[in-house]
Amino acid sequence: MLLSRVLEEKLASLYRAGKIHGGVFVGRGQEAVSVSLGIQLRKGDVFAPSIRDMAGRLAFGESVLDAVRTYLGSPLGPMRSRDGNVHRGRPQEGLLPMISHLGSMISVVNGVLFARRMSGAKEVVGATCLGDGGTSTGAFHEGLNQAAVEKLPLVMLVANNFYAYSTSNDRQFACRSLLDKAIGYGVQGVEVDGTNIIACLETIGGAVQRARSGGGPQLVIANVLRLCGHGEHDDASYIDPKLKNSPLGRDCLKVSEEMLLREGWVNEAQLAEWRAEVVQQVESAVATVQREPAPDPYQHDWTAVSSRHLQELHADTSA
Amino acid sequence: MLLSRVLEEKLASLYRAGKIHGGVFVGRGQEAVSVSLGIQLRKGDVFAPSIRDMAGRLAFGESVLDAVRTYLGSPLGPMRSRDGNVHRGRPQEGLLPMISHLGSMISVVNGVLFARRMSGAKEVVGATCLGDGGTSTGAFHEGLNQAAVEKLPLVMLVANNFYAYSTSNDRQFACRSLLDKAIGYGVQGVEVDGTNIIACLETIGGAVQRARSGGGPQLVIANVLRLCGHGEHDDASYIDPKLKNSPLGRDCLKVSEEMLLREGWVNEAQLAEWRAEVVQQVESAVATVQREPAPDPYQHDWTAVSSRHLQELHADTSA
Amino acid sequence: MSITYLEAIREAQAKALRDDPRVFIYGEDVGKFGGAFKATKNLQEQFPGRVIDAPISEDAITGFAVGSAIEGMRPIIEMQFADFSTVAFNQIVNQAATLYWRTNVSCPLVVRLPCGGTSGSGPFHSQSLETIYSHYPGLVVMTPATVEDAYSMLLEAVAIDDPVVFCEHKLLYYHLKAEKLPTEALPVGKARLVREGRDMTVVTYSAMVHESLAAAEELASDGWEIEVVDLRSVKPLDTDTVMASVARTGRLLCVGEAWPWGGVTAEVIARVSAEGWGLLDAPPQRLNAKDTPIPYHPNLWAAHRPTARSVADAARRLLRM
Amino acid sequence: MSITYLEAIREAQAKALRDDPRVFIYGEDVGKFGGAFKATKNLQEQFPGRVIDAPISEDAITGFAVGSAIEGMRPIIEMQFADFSTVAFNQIVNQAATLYWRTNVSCPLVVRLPCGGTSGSGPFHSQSLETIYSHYPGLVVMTPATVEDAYSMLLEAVAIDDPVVFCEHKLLYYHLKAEKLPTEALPVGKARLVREGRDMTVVTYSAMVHESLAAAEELASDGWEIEVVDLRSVKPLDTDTVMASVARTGRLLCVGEAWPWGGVTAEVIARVSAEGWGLLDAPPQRLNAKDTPIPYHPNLWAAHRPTARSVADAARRLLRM
Ligand SMILES: Cc1ncc(C[n+]2csc(CCOP(=O)(O)OP(=O)(O)O)c2C)c(N)n1
Ligand SMILES: Cc1ncc(C[n+]2csc(CCOP(=O)(O)OP(=O)(O)O)c2C)c(N)n1
Ligand SMILES: [Mg+2]
Ligand SMILES: [Mg+2]
Repeated sequence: MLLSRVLEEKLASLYRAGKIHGGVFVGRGQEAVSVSLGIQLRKGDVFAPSIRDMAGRLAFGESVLDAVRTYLGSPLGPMRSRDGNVHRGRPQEGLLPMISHLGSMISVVNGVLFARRMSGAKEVVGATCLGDGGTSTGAFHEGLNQAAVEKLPLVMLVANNFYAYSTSNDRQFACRSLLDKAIGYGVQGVEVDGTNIIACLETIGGAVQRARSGGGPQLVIANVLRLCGHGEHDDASYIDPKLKNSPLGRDCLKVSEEMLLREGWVNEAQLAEWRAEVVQQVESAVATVQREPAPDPYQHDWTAVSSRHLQELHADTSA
Repeated sequence: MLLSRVLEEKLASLYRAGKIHGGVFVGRGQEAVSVSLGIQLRKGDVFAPSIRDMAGRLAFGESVLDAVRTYLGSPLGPMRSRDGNVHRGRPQEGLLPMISHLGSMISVVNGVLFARRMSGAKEVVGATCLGDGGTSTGAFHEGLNQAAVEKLPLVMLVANNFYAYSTSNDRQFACRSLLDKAIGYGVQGVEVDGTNIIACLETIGGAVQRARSGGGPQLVIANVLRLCGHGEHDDASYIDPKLKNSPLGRDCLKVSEEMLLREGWVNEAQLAEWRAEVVQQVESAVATVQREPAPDPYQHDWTAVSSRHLQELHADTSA
Repeated sequence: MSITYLEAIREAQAKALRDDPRVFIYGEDVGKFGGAFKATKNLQEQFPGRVIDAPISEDAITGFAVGSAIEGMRPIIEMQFADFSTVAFNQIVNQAATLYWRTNVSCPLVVRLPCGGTSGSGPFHSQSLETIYSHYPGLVVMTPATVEDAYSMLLEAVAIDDPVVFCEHKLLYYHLKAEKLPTEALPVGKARLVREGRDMTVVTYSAMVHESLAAAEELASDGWEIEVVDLRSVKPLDTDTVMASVARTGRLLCVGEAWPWGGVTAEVIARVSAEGWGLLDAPPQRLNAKDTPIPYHPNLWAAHRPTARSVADAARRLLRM
Repeated sequence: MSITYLEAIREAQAKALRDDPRVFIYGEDVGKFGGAFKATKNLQEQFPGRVIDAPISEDAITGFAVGSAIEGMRPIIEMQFADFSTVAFNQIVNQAATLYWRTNVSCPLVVRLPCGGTSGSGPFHSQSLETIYSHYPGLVVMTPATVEDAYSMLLEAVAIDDPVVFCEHKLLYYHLKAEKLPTEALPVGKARLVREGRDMTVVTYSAMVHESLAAAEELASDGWEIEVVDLRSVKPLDTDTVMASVARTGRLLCVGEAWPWGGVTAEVIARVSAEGWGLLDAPPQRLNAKDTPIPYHPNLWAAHRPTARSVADAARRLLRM
């Protein structure tokens, strides 16, 4: 959580300094939810994070370097300068790189899980995340229904932060709670306070565990606010102050730190030390990547198909 | 119902005689469901029927001639030989001609209802039908959710006949009953035995009434079997005999006739007379249409846009 | 006072809303927020109940527009990025585009697509999709390159009775400026000669008009006179204006930002070759983006799409043929 | 014994399932029922657990195939009709087609599209969609015209590491027959000269190969020798074979069943005009379907698409140029 927060703060500041092209999307405030999923997944599982899942990614094993390289467009990153920001992953390590179209990763996770089942793999879990807004897509519906029909070990985590970009839930759906959707797919559903790390670990962990042990698809609704704009270009002025001041508006990181202190598991000094370490780690990754070369378009391999002999050579007759 | 059955039997026999190009899709067995909807809609309402809604169409006011002309490709029909069979309608009379892609009429009905609301029309209802299989489409999800968010007077009737083409419900969804989907959209849901005309009239009528009086979208699940193939080319051998022999396998038309007789509302002679009249009506429509000219491709107006000056003249350089 | 391409789009929508009670706007975040690019800023306030936030349901957004159009409304729907119209594809090409032909009832709606590449936007926020929409019968596809056209063509898009796919170029949103909004305009379906010349014709549209003009300027310093035609709408495509220009210059280069296979440049060359064969003094040439997804890194992106530099290079090669 | 185009498709799938444990089939009604056209008849029985009925969810069907392909499987998915692939469009063009380029992980899947017009099928069961898929980078688009190609190309589609859009023509399913299945085949990416001639080249693909051959036969009785090239795959498009033929004949007619704006015929003409300018003795011409949805009535349908008659007419006009 802390690493995620610090890394994203750094990325946001790079963005403000004009060092990042395109958008920066962070998960500030949603780290407890995200990390609770990522940490319960293990090698051999598959994870298709959303744009707010830095914490979950890191917990699942994505390196800080992968994140920074992708944001800064380094050719050494997993996306080799071709795709950026949140659109990164390593499919062969179970981390699927999202396409932007909301909801469309669910069925891909299903396909991975199906293949694993075919190959005899056991106790594999596939997890993917969306926001409240993402539940309105046709792809969400088709994907979750497909998982239910195939009885796949899918954990569908919805971070309900009450807004999709600027659009509030009342313009997005009309059910009382997103949890009400579970029964319509015939999957198990649970809801959790996303500001409470203990609750998140328990509830999301339970869902992962049930999926792993054959319980079929799990829908988890985590209620939380994003304590940031949709992207770093957005000041999120549309968020209702009442919500901000409600318990859901708490910063899960602060809540966690306070809890650690209160329970006496750490003291202030230790916390400060952790933070310093993490800052150091992030700064050094950024410094490394900033020294890396930019991609060279003239040396770049412009092929869109892997069957080289089927590459269209006549595609651009004049270039 | 009777008219629908007789008309469809005639169309099926024309198909078998090679007189109809393309497919014939009938609603045999589902007439009670369909008619119960059509009959409760009135002028000014909007209706987007499915492929099994001959009965509902006729009850809503579609003429036998429109149906026969479309099937036989008459240029005098509402689709002017351009589209066929179940893809017919008169949008300006509130009967929307379906495109084939399942689920995609729902949002269109929503748009009509929205426009009516904008123009101040009151107590308008929009109704549309799908089968069990249609509920798996992304379009179903987006459409029903949209209606719920906009609180539109939509009646979404799902004729659950346990099969989508050859695919049985267990390969289509995993909820216990399709009714369970209602809560996830925040709409009211009801279920009915589709072989029972009285129950259908009551339940579907209730839904139409609630939509009309401001109750928002209504989901109706009518359980019934189709007593025919997916289309007339299909012998439906995949339908489980147990289902066929269950109460759901009853023929709603027979059930209705038996009830009429039992209650003493009609006698056998009257029934026979009705049927004779209906046969006469259908035969005469078919005879009329068969004498109508075929479309002349050389005289045909091949323009796809209504702004004539924007028609692409160079489209086909050699034709 | 000056006005940007984006402001022109907003002004056109304001005017349409003001002048025609049948117009309404529907799309994600278009309401109070004013849209991801602020193309509908303040419009909800000015036109209460007529600028409506939609759920993230592009398919249903489009179907909704079709339904309301059937009833005589004039919906403008916004896709947050053109790339997301791929999930509305069926409703656009099969529902909206076929309605008139099937039923004789017209379908007056406008789908606004923020198109084209900008630095750092990557494979899913940069696409130019005019080809796939133009291929289907029943749609009008507009690709304005100037502030004035963004304004007047959007008004015309709302006015005409057919579904219009309105391809706005995001790169032009903020940078392109005009002194004032136009009061008259070329009709849709007419291309515009934006620069006269006698040595070669460059046929192009949207943001590539500006790259082509810059290339023409560069070549002018070498003494070449390059004529530039802005197609304005790619369907219908104004073959006459193109042909008249080629008749003057004898050389044709087509430039587009979309992918190379099929598309506007192939269509223009096919028409000119078939119908204007005798006019050409050299083989017609074209320049498109590369046949890969659109890359994220600015260096790669700049090499992926045609630029003034690569247009000038292609033009020089053609002048030598 | 003789075998139809449809049976060849079934046999190819059976062989793929037999030879490669990574292959599975997923689609609506493909299981026990054997598919709407019976292209998977008996396969579920023969390969239990590997021929799987899907819910009516084309988007999710395609995403599922991508996920399994990432894991090294070789899924074949069937769209019940090509027309319904418009609701899977996003997953095909943005998910499957970009995967290799973005991640260096290949995406070996086959999307089977029953394409093309048949009498009485109307606007939504007749479409030929090779254009929209070829326009996007990252896909291989195959359009077999013969029983032998249907078989060997489908096997190759399964074997190659990229997503393949496999356009089967429904009109050929039952009528087209061969004596036996081929044991060797031209590689994908190579066009085939199906008829030699010296007066004109007709470049075509899929069902239009047969209309073009019939036209060539008709013209032969007038003494004209028409060469016919079957493209086999439209992406990649074998420009070399086309150019070599045009070099022999000096005249080019392109024939396609798809809509006219910007498809295969435009692409072929654009390439030949740009690169083979000196080879042509007359302007290259093309013939496509009309620019409207595909009509239901057989009379209209027969006039909407090119036929042997209209190909012959176009060829005669071109021979006079
Ligand atoms: C199909 C589709 N439509 C539109 C978008 C543009 N878009 C990106 S994120 C977003 C809002 C998502 O809201 P939500 O799902 O609630 O997630 P949150 O940002 O709140 O975490 C939108 C509209 C998209 N990515 N995909
Ligand atoms: C998006 C889409 N995919 C596939 C089809 C082909 N198709 C037409 S009807 C049908 C089965 C529909 O089943 P159901 O919805 O249960 O209705 P029923 O036929 O049982 O009345 C299918 C798969 C289609 N029309 N649309
Ligand atoms: Mg949200
Ligand atoms: Mg059914």
